Amino acid sequence: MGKDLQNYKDAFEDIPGTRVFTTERARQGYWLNQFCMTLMKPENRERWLADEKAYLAESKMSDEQQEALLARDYNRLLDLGGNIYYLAKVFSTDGLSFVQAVSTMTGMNVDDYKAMMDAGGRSPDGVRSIKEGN
Amino acid sequence: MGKDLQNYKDAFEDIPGTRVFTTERARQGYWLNQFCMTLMKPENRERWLADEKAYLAESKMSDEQQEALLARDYNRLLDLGGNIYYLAKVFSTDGLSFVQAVSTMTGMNVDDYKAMMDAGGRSPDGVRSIKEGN
Amino acid sequence: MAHISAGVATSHVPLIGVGIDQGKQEEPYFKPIFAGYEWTKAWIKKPENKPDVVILVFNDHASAFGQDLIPTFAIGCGEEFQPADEGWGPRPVPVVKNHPDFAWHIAQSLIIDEFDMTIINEMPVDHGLTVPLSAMFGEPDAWPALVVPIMVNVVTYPIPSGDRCFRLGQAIARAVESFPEELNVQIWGTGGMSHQLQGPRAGLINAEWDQKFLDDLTGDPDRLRQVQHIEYLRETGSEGIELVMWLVMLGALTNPKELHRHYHVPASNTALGHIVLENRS
Amino acid sequence: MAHISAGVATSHVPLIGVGIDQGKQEEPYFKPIFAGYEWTKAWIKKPENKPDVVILVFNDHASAFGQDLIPTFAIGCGEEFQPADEGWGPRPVPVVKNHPDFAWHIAQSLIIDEFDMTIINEMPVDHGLTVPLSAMFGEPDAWPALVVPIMVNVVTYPIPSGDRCFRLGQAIARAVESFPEELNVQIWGTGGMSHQLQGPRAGLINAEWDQKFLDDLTGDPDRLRQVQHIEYLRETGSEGIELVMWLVMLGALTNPKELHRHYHVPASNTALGHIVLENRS
Ligand SMILES: [Fe+3]
Ligand SMILES: [Fe+3]
Repeated sequence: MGKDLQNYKDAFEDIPGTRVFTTERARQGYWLNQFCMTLMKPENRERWLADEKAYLAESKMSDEQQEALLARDYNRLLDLGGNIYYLAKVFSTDGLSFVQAVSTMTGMNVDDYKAMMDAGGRSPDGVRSIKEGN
Repeated sequence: MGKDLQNYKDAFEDIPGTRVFTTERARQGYWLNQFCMTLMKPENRERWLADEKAYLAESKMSDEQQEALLARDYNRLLDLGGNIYYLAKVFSTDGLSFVQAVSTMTGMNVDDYKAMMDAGGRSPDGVRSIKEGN
Repeated sequence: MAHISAGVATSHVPLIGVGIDQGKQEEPYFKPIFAGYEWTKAWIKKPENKPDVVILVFNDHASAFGQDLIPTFAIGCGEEFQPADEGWGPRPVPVVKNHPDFAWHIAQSLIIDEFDMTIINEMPVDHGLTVPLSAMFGEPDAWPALVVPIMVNVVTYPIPSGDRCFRLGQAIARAVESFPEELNVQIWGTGGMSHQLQGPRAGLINAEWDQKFLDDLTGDPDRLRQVQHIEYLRETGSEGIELVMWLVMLGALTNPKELHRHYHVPASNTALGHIVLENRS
Repeated sequence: MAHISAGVATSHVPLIGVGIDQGKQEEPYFKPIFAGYEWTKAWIKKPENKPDVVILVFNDHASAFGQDLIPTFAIGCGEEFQPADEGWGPRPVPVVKNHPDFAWHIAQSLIIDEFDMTIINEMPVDHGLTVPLSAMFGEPDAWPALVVPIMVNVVTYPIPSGDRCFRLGQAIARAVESFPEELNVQIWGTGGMSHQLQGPRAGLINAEWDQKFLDDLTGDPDRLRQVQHIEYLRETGSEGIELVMWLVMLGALTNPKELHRHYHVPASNTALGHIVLENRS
């Protein structure tokens, strides 16, 4: 099982531009993601929007995670263990749609991203595997 | 699976003087058992001990369950869907030990019950099965 | 006797909910999205098709469950479930009513069948569960069917394999068949199809792979149950993994026949897929 | 490589905790209870026996989990776990520290092995977990071993079968063997032996059945894994069912050899059983 588990997880790291939410990421992002859950209550959203830094001070997340959160740097948040379903609470609180928020991670502006989606989305060709380059 | 499940559960009802905590009992006792969980907090134990009826008024449990609880009638509470691990919060709050509380369900006084336990406990002979009478 | 009459699968994109809740169904962006549900909405209203109960297989999107507690498979046995507040207030949809006798029966049967279920009596339900109800039933004052929620972890890895999901579906079918009440039951698989909501690769869509998946629901189920996580992730995007929940539905069906199919790109970031399968057990 | 060196089983009667916490070990009632742990306390202190990590299989007694959420099998992966307040204040014992790398490894391996685990990161732990630690380690300032908690539902039926528990143990052994860190691991099964805490039949003890169970842990494990719930309930009392957790321990061992046995009636309402098994894998 050990080798199987290692192979299982190694393959995840071979996908371009993708952070599979492994247990390592789950552990790294624990307090970041638990913070996001608090935004499911309107009174917490108000407090967060009123004074983000003060609200963050109550969380055990790392300084790096706090900075990335304040900057709404979603790729960085993914690198620091954030999961998109959790982070969705942050951009929903900001009033952003999934398309608006997700596009910020792609290096495209939102209109170009929308145009790509309208044209059928991003092709898997060339972004299946880092090793295979396909 | 249906017949298996029915046989599985029918057998439980064949044990003398015993209430196996089936899903039917779990559903019947839901608010009673959830009430017991609240006594894991000292401030709730204080409120409960100070005014049991007032504290019970916050629960959704049935009137029958409330009466049985106020009377500390543990056999009745079992019949009404209580589970002993939940009810333990009630007698622990009363400062009773497991032996003291459990003995009240057997029709014996606590000294006789203790003497029975010291002598090796209740024999399973004759209380294995209602049907078989063994 | 309860019997499974049909399987229904659909994406559960939040935007579908937005479109309905904000009355945008006629707007050009939304029109082709909703057009594909018209057939199903007519079909499901007919008395012979209308389900008494829907066994609704979905995943929680960090709404009821955070990182403090992560069940692999859970079944909702409580009386009812309220729509979750996912950051923009709860959806204005009816409360979801369960059939607790039936849900508890299924839960017991699954545990005896060696699925290590978590039983849940209190749980807010997010778009993963409510969007499929809206897509199929529109905007009634009360949902016209009772709902048994089956939750699958597809967020924190390892998630259950497609094959384990398929076998969960088989065990659900055994549980349904042994329930004495006369019930028309549908099983719904939700989520997917190809989409990725994160990272530089976000926006990935694989229509060819999706269509083959739709084909093989009736054509080659044995292939589908063997598809590994890594294939979903590479081919359908990181959130395309939700398709394992369609396999729970598939496992509960016998020799299914395709009645209707809808596939449209894009719905928000997602390839929207929807299929209706008659159960020919 | 991590390896399981031994299996330990013990009743987890709250009274054992009371005896220790209130310094009553020398009182006549308690003396024969604690005497049987002296061998183990000496054995477990020896450097070659001292576990780095204990995989501690226990059941929650309505402390961490109420009726709102009932996992069948759960594994604690959080950093640490605080003693629960079961109605008389938390036990004055050290916090329970986990080995999260190891726990997460086991969790992943079990899920891939098709055990539908619930992962728990935050959980108060009750007498089911802390009493065995006290019985084996006495009253240290900090527990001398890390603890991976494995929780089994034995409260709300259906609970998992003895055979499913045994196979969970086998899967745990596979997980341990594949963990690269050099660790001396023990697996502990807790609960039992015969006792009934409820109803007119309360106080039931079946010493003959219990002794045969202790014999067959080494003599006939195949018989034990086939014992059905109804037999535990009839023969060992309604709470004797906790013995299925000993089967998780047993499943994780290969050809175990009995090193020590302790059996005493009564400890409160319970037949106290304790055994130490060397793993000969
Ligand atoms: Fe989803
Ligand atoms: Fe116990």
